[in-house]
Amino acid sequence: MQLTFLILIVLFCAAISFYRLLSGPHVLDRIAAINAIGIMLLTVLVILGSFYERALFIDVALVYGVLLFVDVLVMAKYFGSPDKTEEENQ
Amino acid sequence: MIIQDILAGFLMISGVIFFLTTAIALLRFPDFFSRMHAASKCLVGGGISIIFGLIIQEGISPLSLRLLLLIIFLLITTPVVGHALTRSAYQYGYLSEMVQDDMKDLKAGNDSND
Amino acid sequence: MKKINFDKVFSFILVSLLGLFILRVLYSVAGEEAARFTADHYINFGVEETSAINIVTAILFDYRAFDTLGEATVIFTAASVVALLLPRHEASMLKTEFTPVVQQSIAFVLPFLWIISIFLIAYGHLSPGGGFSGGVIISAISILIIFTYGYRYMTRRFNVKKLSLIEDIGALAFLTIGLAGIIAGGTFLANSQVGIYPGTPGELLSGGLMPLSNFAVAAKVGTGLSVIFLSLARED
Amino acid sequence: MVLVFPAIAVLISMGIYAVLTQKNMIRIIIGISIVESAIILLLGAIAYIPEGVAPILDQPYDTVVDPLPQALGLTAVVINASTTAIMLALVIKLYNRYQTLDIHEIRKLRG
Repeated sequence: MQLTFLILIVLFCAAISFYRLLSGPHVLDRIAAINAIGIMLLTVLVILGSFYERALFIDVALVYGVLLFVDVLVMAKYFGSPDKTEEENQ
Repeated sequence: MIIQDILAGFLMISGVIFFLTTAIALLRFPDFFSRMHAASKCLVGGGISIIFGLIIQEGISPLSLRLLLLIIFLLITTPVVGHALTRSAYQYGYLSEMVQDDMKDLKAGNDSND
Repeated sequence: MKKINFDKVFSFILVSLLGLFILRVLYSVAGEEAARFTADHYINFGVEETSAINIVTAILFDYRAFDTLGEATVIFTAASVVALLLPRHEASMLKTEFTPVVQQSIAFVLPFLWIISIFLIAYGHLSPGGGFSGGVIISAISILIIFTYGYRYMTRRFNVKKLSLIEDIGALAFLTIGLAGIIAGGTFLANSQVGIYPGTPGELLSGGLMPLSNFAVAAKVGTGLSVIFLSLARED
Repeated sequence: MVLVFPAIAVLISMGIYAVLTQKNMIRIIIGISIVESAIILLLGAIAYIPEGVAPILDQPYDTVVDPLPQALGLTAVVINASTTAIMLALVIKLYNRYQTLDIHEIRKLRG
């Protein structure tokens, strides 16, 4: 019961952060929102794994964390310098 | 048993408060650097608090060992991501009004080296 | 007054109709109770027949191992095509460098990622994971090395030729594992039908040839995705 | 269970809308990736049975979800990655030849 409540609150936080993903004035704002939402959903996976008493969800959460880390780091590197064509298309 | 429950509940509630702080900071703060200032700290705090609460509730088991591994991983990677994002925002020139810019000389030195 | 773009309006109407049609089809599919003969067989007798706990891995590497061979060939073909299409020094990455903070932290993280990938591969028949997930983590390691320490550092240690050699070794190992089924008296890639060391379900060494083929597929997938990324992100 | 299907329909429609209206080739590839992700989600939704557990049978369970579409989903992920890589390589070739990412410009230069 209390774990269900916990999951609902964390999902509510992710929904608030989703606003920044939709209306970020810049790409980097959206990347920061993606990082926040990713870690919140990872926590939801961990809570579910503890709720069902199955250790295999934690493996999925580990792999998800690794891929989130690589994704955000690559995007931070790629958007790190201003690109002319990117602004012309917008 | 009661102490265990109280400790786990306290840690989980504090983690939820950290997450709420992250969400409100992302929603309300005016510019990118202040958003990252709040978000990068509170994400580490929230995730680690909730997972640590789950460990205390669980006791010693294979599941809690993996959760400990996850805590170490989050503790290493999340500050790195925040640092890299903020750094790339500075290099992009996505800046707000600053009172003082300490990294201006550093950036000029980097450019002359290239 | 903005001019209305008739192309966009027309495609929006078309796409909405398509979405409604897809929704209708999906609900009609969900309504009927289909008999699941193959799934029931896999769920009821899978552990007993293949002695692997993870049924998805049992399907991938035992019941339908021949499909997995084709699936691994797709990655091989994609890596070859990408390496063939892009000659040397064509594309360029944007030149922003990470600070020493990020480089040191990633040097700290990399052994952790190796341990995760080897754990996923070796326990592929006992937990979620297997050759494909472990291979993806291995390719993530090479992506991190390229992005933080630069393209030159990566090619000094592993160039495309070496990675392709490892990929070929993985493919050959998978084919050799398939030949073991013929030697034992079954068909190509037969595993549990001919009873090759079933072991007890739940132990690390069980499931016959399944751990070996996991390692072969992981070598293939990891190096294949690394070759694809190395060809796409040439820095000069 | 019922709520997943509108999400799948919306995702497929969004991807095809992006393919139809966008001019930048990278955005068209992103649209195709969205369609492929929606199809993987569809495979996961079809496999689901109410109150079923994940098909990893470390102890006997009553109801287990269908493992066959999940194995098919793994195949779909692999093919998704391969096709995306080949499309990106072709875009790099086209950019080197025409110095633009706009798909209408490339069509004009053909004649």
